Amino acid sequence: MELHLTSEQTLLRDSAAKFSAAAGPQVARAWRGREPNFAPERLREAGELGWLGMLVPSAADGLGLGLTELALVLEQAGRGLVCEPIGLAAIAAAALAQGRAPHPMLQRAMRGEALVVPAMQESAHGGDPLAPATRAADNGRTPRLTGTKVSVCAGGAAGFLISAAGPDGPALYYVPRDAPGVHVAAAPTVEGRKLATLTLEAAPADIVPPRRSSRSAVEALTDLALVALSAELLGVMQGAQELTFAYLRIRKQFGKPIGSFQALQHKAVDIYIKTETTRSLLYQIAAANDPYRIDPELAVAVKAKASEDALAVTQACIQLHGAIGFTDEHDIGLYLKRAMLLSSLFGNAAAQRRRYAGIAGLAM
Amino acid sequence: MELHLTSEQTLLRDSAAKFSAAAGPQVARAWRGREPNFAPERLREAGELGWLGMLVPSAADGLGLGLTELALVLEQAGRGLVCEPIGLAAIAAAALAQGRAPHPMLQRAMRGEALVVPAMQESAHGGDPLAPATRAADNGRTPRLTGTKVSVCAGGAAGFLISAAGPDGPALYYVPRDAPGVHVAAAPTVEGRKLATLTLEAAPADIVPPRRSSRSAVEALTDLALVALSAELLGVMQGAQELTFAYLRIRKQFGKPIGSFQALQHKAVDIYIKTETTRSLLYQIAAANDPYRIDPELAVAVKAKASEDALAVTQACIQLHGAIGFTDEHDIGLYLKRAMLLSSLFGNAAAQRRRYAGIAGLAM
Amino acid sequence: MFRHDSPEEAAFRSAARTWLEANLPMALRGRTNRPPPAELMPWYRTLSGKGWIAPHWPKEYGGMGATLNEQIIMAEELARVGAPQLPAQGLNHIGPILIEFGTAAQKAKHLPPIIAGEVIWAQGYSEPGAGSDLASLATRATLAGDRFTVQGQKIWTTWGHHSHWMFALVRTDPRAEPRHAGISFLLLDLHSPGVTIRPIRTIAGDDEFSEVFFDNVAVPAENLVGKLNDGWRIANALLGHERLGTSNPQFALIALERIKTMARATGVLADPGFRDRLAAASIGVTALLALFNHAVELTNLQRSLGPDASIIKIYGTELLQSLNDLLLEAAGSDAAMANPVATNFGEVDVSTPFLQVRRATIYGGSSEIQRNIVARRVLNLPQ
Amino acid sequence: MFRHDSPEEAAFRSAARTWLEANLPMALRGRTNRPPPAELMPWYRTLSGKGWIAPHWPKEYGGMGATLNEQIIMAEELARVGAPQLPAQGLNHIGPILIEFGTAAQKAKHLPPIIAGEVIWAQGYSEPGAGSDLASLATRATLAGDRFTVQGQKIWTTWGHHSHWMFALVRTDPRAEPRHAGISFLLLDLHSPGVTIRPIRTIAGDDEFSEVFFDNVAVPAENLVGKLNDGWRIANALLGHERLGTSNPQFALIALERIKTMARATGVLADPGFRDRLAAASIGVTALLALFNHAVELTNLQRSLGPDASIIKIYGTELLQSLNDLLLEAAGSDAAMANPVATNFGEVDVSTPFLQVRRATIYGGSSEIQRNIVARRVLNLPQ
Repeated sequence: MELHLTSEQTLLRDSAAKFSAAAGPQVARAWRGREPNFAPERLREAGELGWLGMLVPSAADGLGLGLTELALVLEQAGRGLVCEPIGLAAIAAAALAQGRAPHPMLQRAMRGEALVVPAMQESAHGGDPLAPATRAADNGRTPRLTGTKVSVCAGGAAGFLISAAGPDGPALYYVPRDAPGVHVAAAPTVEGRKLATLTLEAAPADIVPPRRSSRSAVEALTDLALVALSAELLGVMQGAQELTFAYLRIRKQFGKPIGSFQALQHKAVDIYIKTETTRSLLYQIAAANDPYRIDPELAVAVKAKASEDALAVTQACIQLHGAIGFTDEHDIGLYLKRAMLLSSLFGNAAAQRRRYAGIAGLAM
Repeated sequence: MELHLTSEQTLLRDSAAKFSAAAGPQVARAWRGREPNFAPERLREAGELGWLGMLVPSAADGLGLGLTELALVLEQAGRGLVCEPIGLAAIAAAALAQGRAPHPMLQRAMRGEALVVPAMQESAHGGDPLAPATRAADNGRTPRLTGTKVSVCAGGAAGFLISAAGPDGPALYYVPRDAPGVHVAAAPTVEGRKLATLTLEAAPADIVPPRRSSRSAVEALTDLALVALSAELLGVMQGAQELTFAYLRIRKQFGKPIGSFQALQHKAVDIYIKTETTRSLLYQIAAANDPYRIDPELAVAVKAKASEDALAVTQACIQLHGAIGFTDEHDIGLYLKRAMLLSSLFGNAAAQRRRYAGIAGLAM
Repeated sequence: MFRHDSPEEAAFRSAARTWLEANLPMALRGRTNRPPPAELMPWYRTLSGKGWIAPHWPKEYGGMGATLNEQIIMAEELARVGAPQLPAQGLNHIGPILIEFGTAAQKAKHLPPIIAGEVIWAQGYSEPGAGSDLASLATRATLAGDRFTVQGQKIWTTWGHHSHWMFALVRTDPRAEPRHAGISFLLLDLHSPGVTIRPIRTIAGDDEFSEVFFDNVAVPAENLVGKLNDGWRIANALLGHERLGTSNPQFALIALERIKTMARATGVLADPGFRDRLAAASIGVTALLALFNHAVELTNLQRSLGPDASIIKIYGTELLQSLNDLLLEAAGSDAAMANPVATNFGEVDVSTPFLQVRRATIYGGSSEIQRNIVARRVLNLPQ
Repeated sequence: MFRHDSPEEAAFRSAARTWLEANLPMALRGRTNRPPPAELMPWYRTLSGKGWIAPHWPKEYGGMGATLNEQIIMAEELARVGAPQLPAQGLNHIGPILIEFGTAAQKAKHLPPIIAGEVIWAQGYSEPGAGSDLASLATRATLAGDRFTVQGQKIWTTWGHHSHWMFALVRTDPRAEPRHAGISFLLLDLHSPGVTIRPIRTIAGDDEFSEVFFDNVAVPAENLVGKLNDGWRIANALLGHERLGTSNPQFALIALERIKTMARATGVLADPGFRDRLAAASIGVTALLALFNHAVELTNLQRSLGPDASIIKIYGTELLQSLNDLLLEAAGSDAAMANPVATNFGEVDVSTPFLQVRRATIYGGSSEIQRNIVARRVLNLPQ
């Protein structure tokens, strides 16, 4: 269903759609396996368009926009299989802008000149993101981090935002990639980019203080990441269904377009329902929440739903394409692979449901 | 798919189908809410046909048949919504025939003159049937049982087979309904019969020893009950799908039989697949297992599948009937209600899956 | 969760809550089946006396002229206190239709008794041979002079046997092509000679529905709404609202609470396997709330939802069924009990809502018909 | 689980197990993708040398003349040791077809090289415009004198680019009604002039399939199998066997073990919510084993499964997909890794089997086509 947008929001979406149209499956295919797997100048372009600083308060030279604007841009990024990590960069910039004085990296991160990405996850199933096992030792001057982070989108990153247990509990830290004690080991994904395991051995770090409205900097960034990933997953669903519905209209078998067969029509409707309910959930959450203080029950809920639905939708889209759908030459498989990656990051659907049961108090 | 049966088995099935055809939805409807909700003379007829003693070894005057024969009869009972508790009576007779000397009740139970039913369940979710909380105190002469059994099909029962923790661990006991200390409180089900809570306060009981081939009398009766309920659930699915496929062929909308619409055809096929896979599983288990020593992993598996599939199938059958399907006047609803009851007894699908994970060692 | 009351709305909510708590009889709260008229209509008239019976009607016709948000607040507060469902055909269907399409005389005659709770209305659309394929309906109305003669049969008439009047679709031109071009919208007094009504008992044990037979029933020509043969358009004009209504997330929220209570009582809430399914169900309800709120926003902006309303019905009703599957699971071997199950946390009715919700994906346009509509009219898939 | 070996069968199983353990190269075990011919065919010839390459062929043609039970034992033991899938079009399709329908000359020429592993066969049925609707195929074979001239294109040809010969359905009567009455069954040498083959890479990264183009390819008339225009019947004669083959429960058992290993490695096996889904999956595999065993029993009795074979394909392949969904879940954020994931319990390939199994519900007749078949031919629902 149509969204209710302001004219500024509509312009932003159109501009993101244009950026996204210049990407698309063919470009995503060309970037597969490269390191980094995106065009640095396109990331800078996103910076120039203001997207990387869109959540950053205007006092820190950002656009001070909200989650709706973030979701509009990231939905288009997912829809066009954009390779540039706009979402990760934008939420990292938002995190760097916390505290009284923004972190020195903020300006470069907002301009897309230096990519900063979150590195929060410690196990394949996410665990409890608010209780990191990575330790921050405070030897009086510079905190030093020791621990391991997994499934980090490290390609092209100049630095990381890392959750660690500090002297006053869990806190967020910035660590440059080239800091001593930082080791990055990357392996390829089906989707084209690599995921890295980050090993930190007494790596020197800067603490990133929370914004006043947040419960904590770790929680704020975690919930923001869940919403950002959900928005991109929504776009993946949207792109996959557009491709599929178009195919249903033109492909003929038994002398008729296959989209005229009732069983396929009903599958198409189920795809549409999954996409539209995810859309409503995402944008209603976006409209009702401060980017620095998202209701965690809702952040977890939308990541659970978007992760599950995006896998189901992209799988169903392949089925509706028939044999052409499982070839690498056709684009629809790229959407499934993107869904596989994004749905798995920061905890898959089942991991989110586990957290949800706790947050929503279902055991009581 | 067709079963591979001996000519004796085919005759037995035909005879059961005839018995069942004399029941059917109209008769089941007429018996709703009565106490007992079946015809005692029909139970005696089942006894005369040898069905109640079919599992009883020939040494104890039974037919000494196997699980395949039990399943054939109970499938027909489910298919025709037979009200007489043939399955419960037959497995109780099998239990009474254990040990060196059969229990004195066996002859009357086999003839259908006195109904004996299992009373094994202690909580709505079944719990661990092999570790009953009901206690059997042995005061030197007669064991006395204290505890509570739930969801007992007590209507018309002259006595109960009760699992209890005795001096040598869990054991099976026979308790007459009119024994001192036995209290039966019944409440109606949607299906027409009542389920009772059985309260035992130092009720005098006879121990029912296990058959030599069994691991224990409690386990043997539990696994037998799971297979018997599954067979009846299969019959419920079979009856519901027959009614529904016939309706799809004759009911017209938009000038065509509704069974010509592809979306409904595919739903019908999904119903058929659930029924047929349950059938294969049930009869393969029946062919490969001794009635007194069923592989518990398989007994639990088939009850899990039959319970889940029977609910799904009967619900889908109502949907395929459209508005007529949710009226009490139409028969299809009776199948759903029978499925609700049978799937819930001795642990529903989820409870069986919990047990299965333990038995199959999935946590290791 | 997604919407916050304005100060005025909060004040309205608070007033509604206080008044409902004080005035709704205890015996009417939390009923799974709709109470019979003798029990229900006094409460209808109490609401009416307060002026709250028709939040969505304009004030000039006895309504509250409430905003959509206020209407939702009212629905939420009624659900919160466990209020029973009122007969809705007058308030939600024929009322708004007459306000839009009725003559001054029709409005004057029929609207006040609806507000007052004096006349209960029934909807006469479905027929035995015209369910999903409504346009094939066969009940004939033949106009001669100043009256129609109606011959035929309606079925699945909600509360037909408790109703005084029916608004019906009838065939007035048997030769029209397409067939729906020969259908008119007629008001029928169910006390007229030739009308026979037979209640239909459902699998849930209630008698929400009836069959209504018309044997040469005389209907004054003035009871025609709109023009002759224009009934199809009139009946469909306000369908989007109906779909929004049947997917009100309040039903899902009530179902969710019922599951939790039952699961607590049987102890299965302690099982993480069950909790996983409960989490999925709860996330589904959250999505329905979002979908509904989204639809309300668009409706507030006067943008018609159009055929997208169908997806709310599909998602809402199928979710409600999966919630009731979970209720059955939570109840364990109490799943099939006919009466409410007594627990340490109060009585919980398991089988009634489970059986009732079978009909949700069938009436008001089955899930299959809704999917056909979405495939053709939203996704533009070929015929 | 459901079937117990006779003493003779147990002896055969034991011999097979010992020999396979001793002779199957380690590098070929547990591969998710089929190894290329240079790696695979030496193993094919080793099996052939042992006399075990064609358990189901009669001995006179170089097979084992094995019973169905022995064939299953062989399949189980091959799966147990992690043997790779062999090229099957020669052994399972054209071999049995020639044995049934071929001339003496065709048998003499074509069967020995299949047994010897010298000739790899491809199946030429699907075309770009004829997938689900196979009868609409357009590749033309025109007979003039003692040769056909073939013009057209085949697609989804398994291992086409590794194959030496193709058995194909070709149109020999363009005007025949119904259309499948104008189709013949032809053997084509893929080294003939005018043949072009292009491998197709799949989303799983393998190149199992190809496109094959025919540009005025000359084919001797003696390469016709059966009569002219009788190809449809020949191609369909042995389809039931193929469906039984593609639903061999061994694939599901391997998938189940892979899930358990991954779940143990990521620790999610400790979560009862996951275990509940694993239990459901494991029960599903047990049901597939039962269904398969049931089908084998009926086949042993020489009763044709007929269209019921379709439900084995539907159930088997959809179960395999749900198993791989669970594998993805078990892998958590390692789900999208392109290469096998190193764990404390060995390497586990997650994405390859997940992506490979997409095709299982599409090729060999999609799930939708199978459902159409069951609806019409088993359930007798109207057209």
